Amino acid sequence: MARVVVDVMLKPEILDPQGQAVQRALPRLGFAGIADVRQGKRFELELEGPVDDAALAQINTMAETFLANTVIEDFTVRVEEVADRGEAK
Amino acid sequence: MARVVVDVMLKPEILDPQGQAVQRALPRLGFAGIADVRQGKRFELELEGPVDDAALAQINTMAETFLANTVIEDFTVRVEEVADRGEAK
Amino acid sequence: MSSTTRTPLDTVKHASGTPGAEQPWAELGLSRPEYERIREILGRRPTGAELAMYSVMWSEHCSYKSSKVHLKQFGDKAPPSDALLVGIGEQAGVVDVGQGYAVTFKVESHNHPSYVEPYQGAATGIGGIVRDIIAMGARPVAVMDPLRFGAADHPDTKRVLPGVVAGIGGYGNCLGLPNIGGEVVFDPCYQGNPLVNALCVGVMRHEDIHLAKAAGVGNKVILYGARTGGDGIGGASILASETFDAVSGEALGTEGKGAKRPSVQVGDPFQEKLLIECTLEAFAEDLVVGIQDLGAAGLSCATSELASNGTGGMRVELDVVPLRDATLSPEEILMSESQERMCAVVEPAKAERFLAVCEKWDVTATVIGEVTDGDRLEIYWHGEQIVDVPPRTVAHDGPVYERPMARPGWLDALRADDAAKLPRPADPGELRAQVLRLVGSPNQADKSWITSQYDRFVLGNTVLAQPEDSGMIRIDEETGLGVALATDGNGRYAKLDPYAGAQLALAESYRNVAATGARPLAVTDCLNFPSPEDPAGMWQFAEACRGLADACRTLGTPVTGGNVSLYNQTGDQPIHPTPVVGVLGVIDDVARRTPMAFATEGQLLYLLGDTRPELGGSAWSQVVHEHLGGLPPAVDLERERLLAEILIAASRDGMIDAAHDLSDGGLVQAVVESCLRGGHGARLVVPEELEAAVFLFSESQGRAVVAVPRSEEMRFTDMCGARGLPATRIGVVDGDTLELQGHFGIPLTELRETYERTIPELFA
Amino acid sequence: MTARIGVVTFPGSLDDRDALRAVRLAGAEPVPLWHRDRNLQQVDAVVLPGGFSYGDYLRAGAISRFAPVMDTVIEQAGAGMPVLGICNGFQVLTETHLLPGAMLRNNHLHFICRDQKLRVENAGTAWTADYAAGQDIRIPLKNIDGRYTADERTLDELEATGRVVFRYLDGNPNGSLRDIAGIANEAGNVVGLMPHPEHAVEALVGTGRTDGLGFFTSILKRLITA
Ligand SMILES: Nc1ncnc2c1ncn2[C@@H]1O[C@H](COP(=O)(O)OP(=O)(O)O)[C@@H](O)[C@H]1O
Ligand SMILES: [Mg+2]
Repeated sequence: MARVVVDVMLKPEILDPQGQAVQRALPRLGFAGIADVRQGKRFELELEGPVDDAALAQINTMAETFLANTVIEDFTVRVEEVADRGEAK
Repeated sequence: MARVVVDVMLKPEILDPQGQAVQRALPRLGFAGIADVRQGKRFELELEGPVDDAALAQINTMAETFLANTVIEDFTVRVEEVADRGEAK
Repeated sequence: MSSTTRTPLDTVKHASGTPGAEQPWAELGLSRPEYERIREILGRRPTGAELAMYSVMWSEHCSYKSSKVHLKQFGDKAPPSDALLVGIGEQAGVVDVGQGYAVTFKVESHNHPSYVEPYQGAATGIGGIVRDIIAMGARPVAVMDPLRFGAADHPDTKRVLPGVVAGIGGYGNCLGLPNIGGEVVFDPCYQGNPLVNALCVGVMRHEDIHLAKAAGVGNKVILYGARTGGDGIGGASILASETFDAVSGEALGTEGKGAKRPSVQVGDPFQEKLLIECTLEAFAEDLVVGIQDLGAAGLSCATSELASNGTGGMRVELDVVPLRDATLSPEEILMSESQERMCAVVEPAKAERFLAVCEKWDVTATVIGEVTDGDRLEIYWHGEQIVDVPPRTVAHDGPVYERPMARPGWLDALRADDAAKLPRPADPGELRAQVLRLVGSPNQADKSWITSQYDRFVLGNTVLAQPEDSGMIRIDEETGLGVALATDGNGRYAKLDPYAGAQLALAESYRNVAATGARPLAVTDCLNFPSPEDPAGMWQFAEACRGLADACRTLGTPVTGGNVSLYNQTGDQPIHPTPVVGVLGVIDDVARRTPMAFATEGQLLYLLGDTRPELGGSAWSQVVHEHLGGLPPAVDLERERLLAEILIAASRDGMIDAAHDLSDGGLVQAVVESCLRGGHGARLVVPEELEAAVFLFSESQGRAVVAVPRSEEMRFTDMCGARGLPATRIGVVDGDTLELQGHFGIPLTELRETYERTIPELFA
Repeated sequence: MTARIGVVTFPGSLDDRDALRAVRLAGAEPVPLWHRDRNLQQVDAVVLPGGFSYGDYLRAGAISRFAPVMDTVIEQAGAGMPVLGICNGFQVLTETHLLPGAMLRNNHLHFICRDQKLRVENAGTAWTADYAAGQDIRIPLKNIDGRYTADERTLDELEATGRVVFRYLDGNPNGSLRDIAGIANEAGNVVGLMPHPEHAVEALVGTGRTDGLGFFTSILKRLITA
């Protein structure tokens, strides 16, 4: 099965208090050197069929009309190799 | 400036009510062929310094102890080319 | 769980033929004698699926094996009460509140999961208790959340508290249940073992009471709600029976050992909201014979309890259970604690309609079996029998232990360390400073940063909610009939004397309900204690049970149900014994309720009850002296009853405009809260025979402060005099300062600042 | 004959009963409507109630927007039928684009439940006629995604055309741009706001105020004199 990932992030001009809250907490936890944090959503879609142009076009429409609200959010659609997720090494 | 992305997803065995709600809605909206949807979080971290091994090791610790709760979530850390985000074409 | 037999299928037949096969009983939390008993019951070794069922159902959490012998007193000593429609032992007790209405309520703990994953742990705690209430056929109408955390300024409390609060709010708000009260207590003893208790109350008509039983041969067993997944497997047995430090260490550390890793579930409040509506609609159409929620031990519990409470046996086809993860083994399906699931027993003729109601609410529903005329619970997997047990042996006849108990050796020294010898404030300036320290201390400070994260208005029937003494819900719009609820518990008192501590928890909760004008009717309790395997912990538990049962008998308020949470300790660091007691009261017309606010200038303040120099375990001793020692305040249940009668009569007859019970922090805390709530100051005079510090800080029981309109003064004091309740005029509602004549004055603005600043500064 | 006011129940609607009660207390006939049903049963106006429809998953209001009943609501709203969106209902209205802008998570990231002071900036809408322009009212606020946002051009246009109907007073509770608590469409028949008027219609419950009753009496008068 193929996986398509849709990333949805708030537009740059929109205040992202979640990202800010994360960033503010970092120094307290001993992490330095992070200039900015933005938090968004990641959708992993498992397709039944192949990831062809038609499928991607459909997912693009889906992202634009449903997964993201383009008044406030931008999105990207990309195909991902499916590997076992684990902790990053 | 360099960007590191941390993706945090619920572990496969954990219920993902959000992803499930999205998936259930898709057929009603006329989107077919999506076998599964999982929804997670995407953190974009802008680093002040270079993305070297030390920085990545730090971000890995941060992801493990703070951005994700590894009791229920998995995460991946990766470096991303910073490009202007727009709608996928 | 991968260690239980996955391949090949361990059928009953296979088990009979392989009596010597090794089984992971120890890993599943069973002792050797327990395992031997299972073999004896079955006359062979259990199959993997049977072993899974027995192990979860015989865990401390599900079987109450250490606590049962003590809990028995709640039934044995129960006061005769006309109000009790369903007693202890069901999913939740049911109380008659008049006008044809019945109310069911219960408090439960979700302590351990909330430490591991605060948001989801607390959220699923709300989810679980709400399902208990729906399973009785009642519409849930409110929730409450008694909470205990470690030191307020400990870094880990900053992780746990905001997560727990967000989880309770996230789930309860999304479910549409008003949160009408609770507690927030900080003490270092809860550092590694926060207590997250959740209470739910529901309302139904008498005729709608439903019990969980599977009667009627041929009736269908229908599983509905969420799909079953691999979450929470073994949670019930492993989380609740092992010493927790090992487990939590794994959870928070970097390396999990896999098998015993605690599983935390993610809740889906939206699914639960649909479950509520769909279940109530099925009840309303009279489509169900019996119903059971799936909580700890999931399908193992639901099937064995339904069958055990019924008249016949049950046959279940486990392979038709809708799964989220197709690779789950039958053992895992039986143990899964996936949330938001229910099991109903439905007559065949009504099954189709039941499924249609589920479909209307987008709820997945599947017929998984039926009631048989045998007396066995039989479970099949693709046609092969994997379970064949007498259901009672799983659900009800688990092991019972009389664990050794011993009065702890340290107790005498602790009690000898009397709080009476703590230095009292030397001058008015120090007294004033101590008042401010008390009011601004985390335990006494304003909790609205927390409670404003909870919806208290939804459903449109909230008459009183935090910060009032009890939460009050209108249940009939026409007549104004309502119920009031409060929960209380003071671990410091219980540490000094667990027998008295449990009684004091009841007394305070009872008093809080009466303070709002409602008549206390019944009790639910959540007994949060350390390890029962430590004789000292077991002694504390036994004493608390005895105390609570005795006090319930005296006050005429039966225990209708509750929950026990043991093993709340990290290594050899136990929590204070913490019995949390919820009291339910009824009020004939909510328009008669008594609020706590001093809202009218010139009204007279009366202190009801006797004040003695009782400072053992007090908030003052904690805040000013970091001291815990001596004896807790004396219990006087007859006085509590009299005080309640006066408060209820005064409310009914309109003699008082405000009442606030006195508890931790004493008189001054109560007066400050009522002043701030009403936006008016007060002028107080220290009664002649009392020392100022004792007047302000004593925690003598059986007391309340009331605001009496001048026109009612005679009538009110006459009533108190005639009934023999001491009523001392201590001052008047006045101005914008709290003034203690001859001692100090504190402007309301300064009090408010001090009272409201603490919690946001710590957690916002 | 009184007016019939419908209240839509989506899966996860919570304050639907309260909205029906408020309609009844105002003297109109409350009509429950079901999300799967395109038929509005000849109601004269529709309330989209508060709650967490579809759990607020994805975004508040994002999934409900596609409910069959919304097809008819959108169509009728275009034809002038009064529609009031309260809290989650407001979120549905922005997601359907019947009202401009979008709702975001509160800037402090917490759910907040409190008694909120508002100014009624426009008493000319179908739902605010019983108030005076500039009147201050207090009604409960309770949400986690209540931060109204729109681009500057839209905000300016809303201001210029009097479509900012309610503004927060005594402190902005969530970071809403320009303190906006509620807005209307151009015609003034579609109104959305985050605070809950239906929880301020009885002195005995909630915050003990009845400042919200005016929403329901306004619409009733409009409908029976129309
Ligand atoms: N976690 C909580 N959730 C809801 N309400 C709470 C919570 N904690 C405290 N409250 C409310 O705040 C008020 C004050 O609490 P508390 O001081 O414990 O009351 P009391 O001393 O009268 O028992 C009460 O109305 C109580 O219900
Ligand atoms: Mg109280």
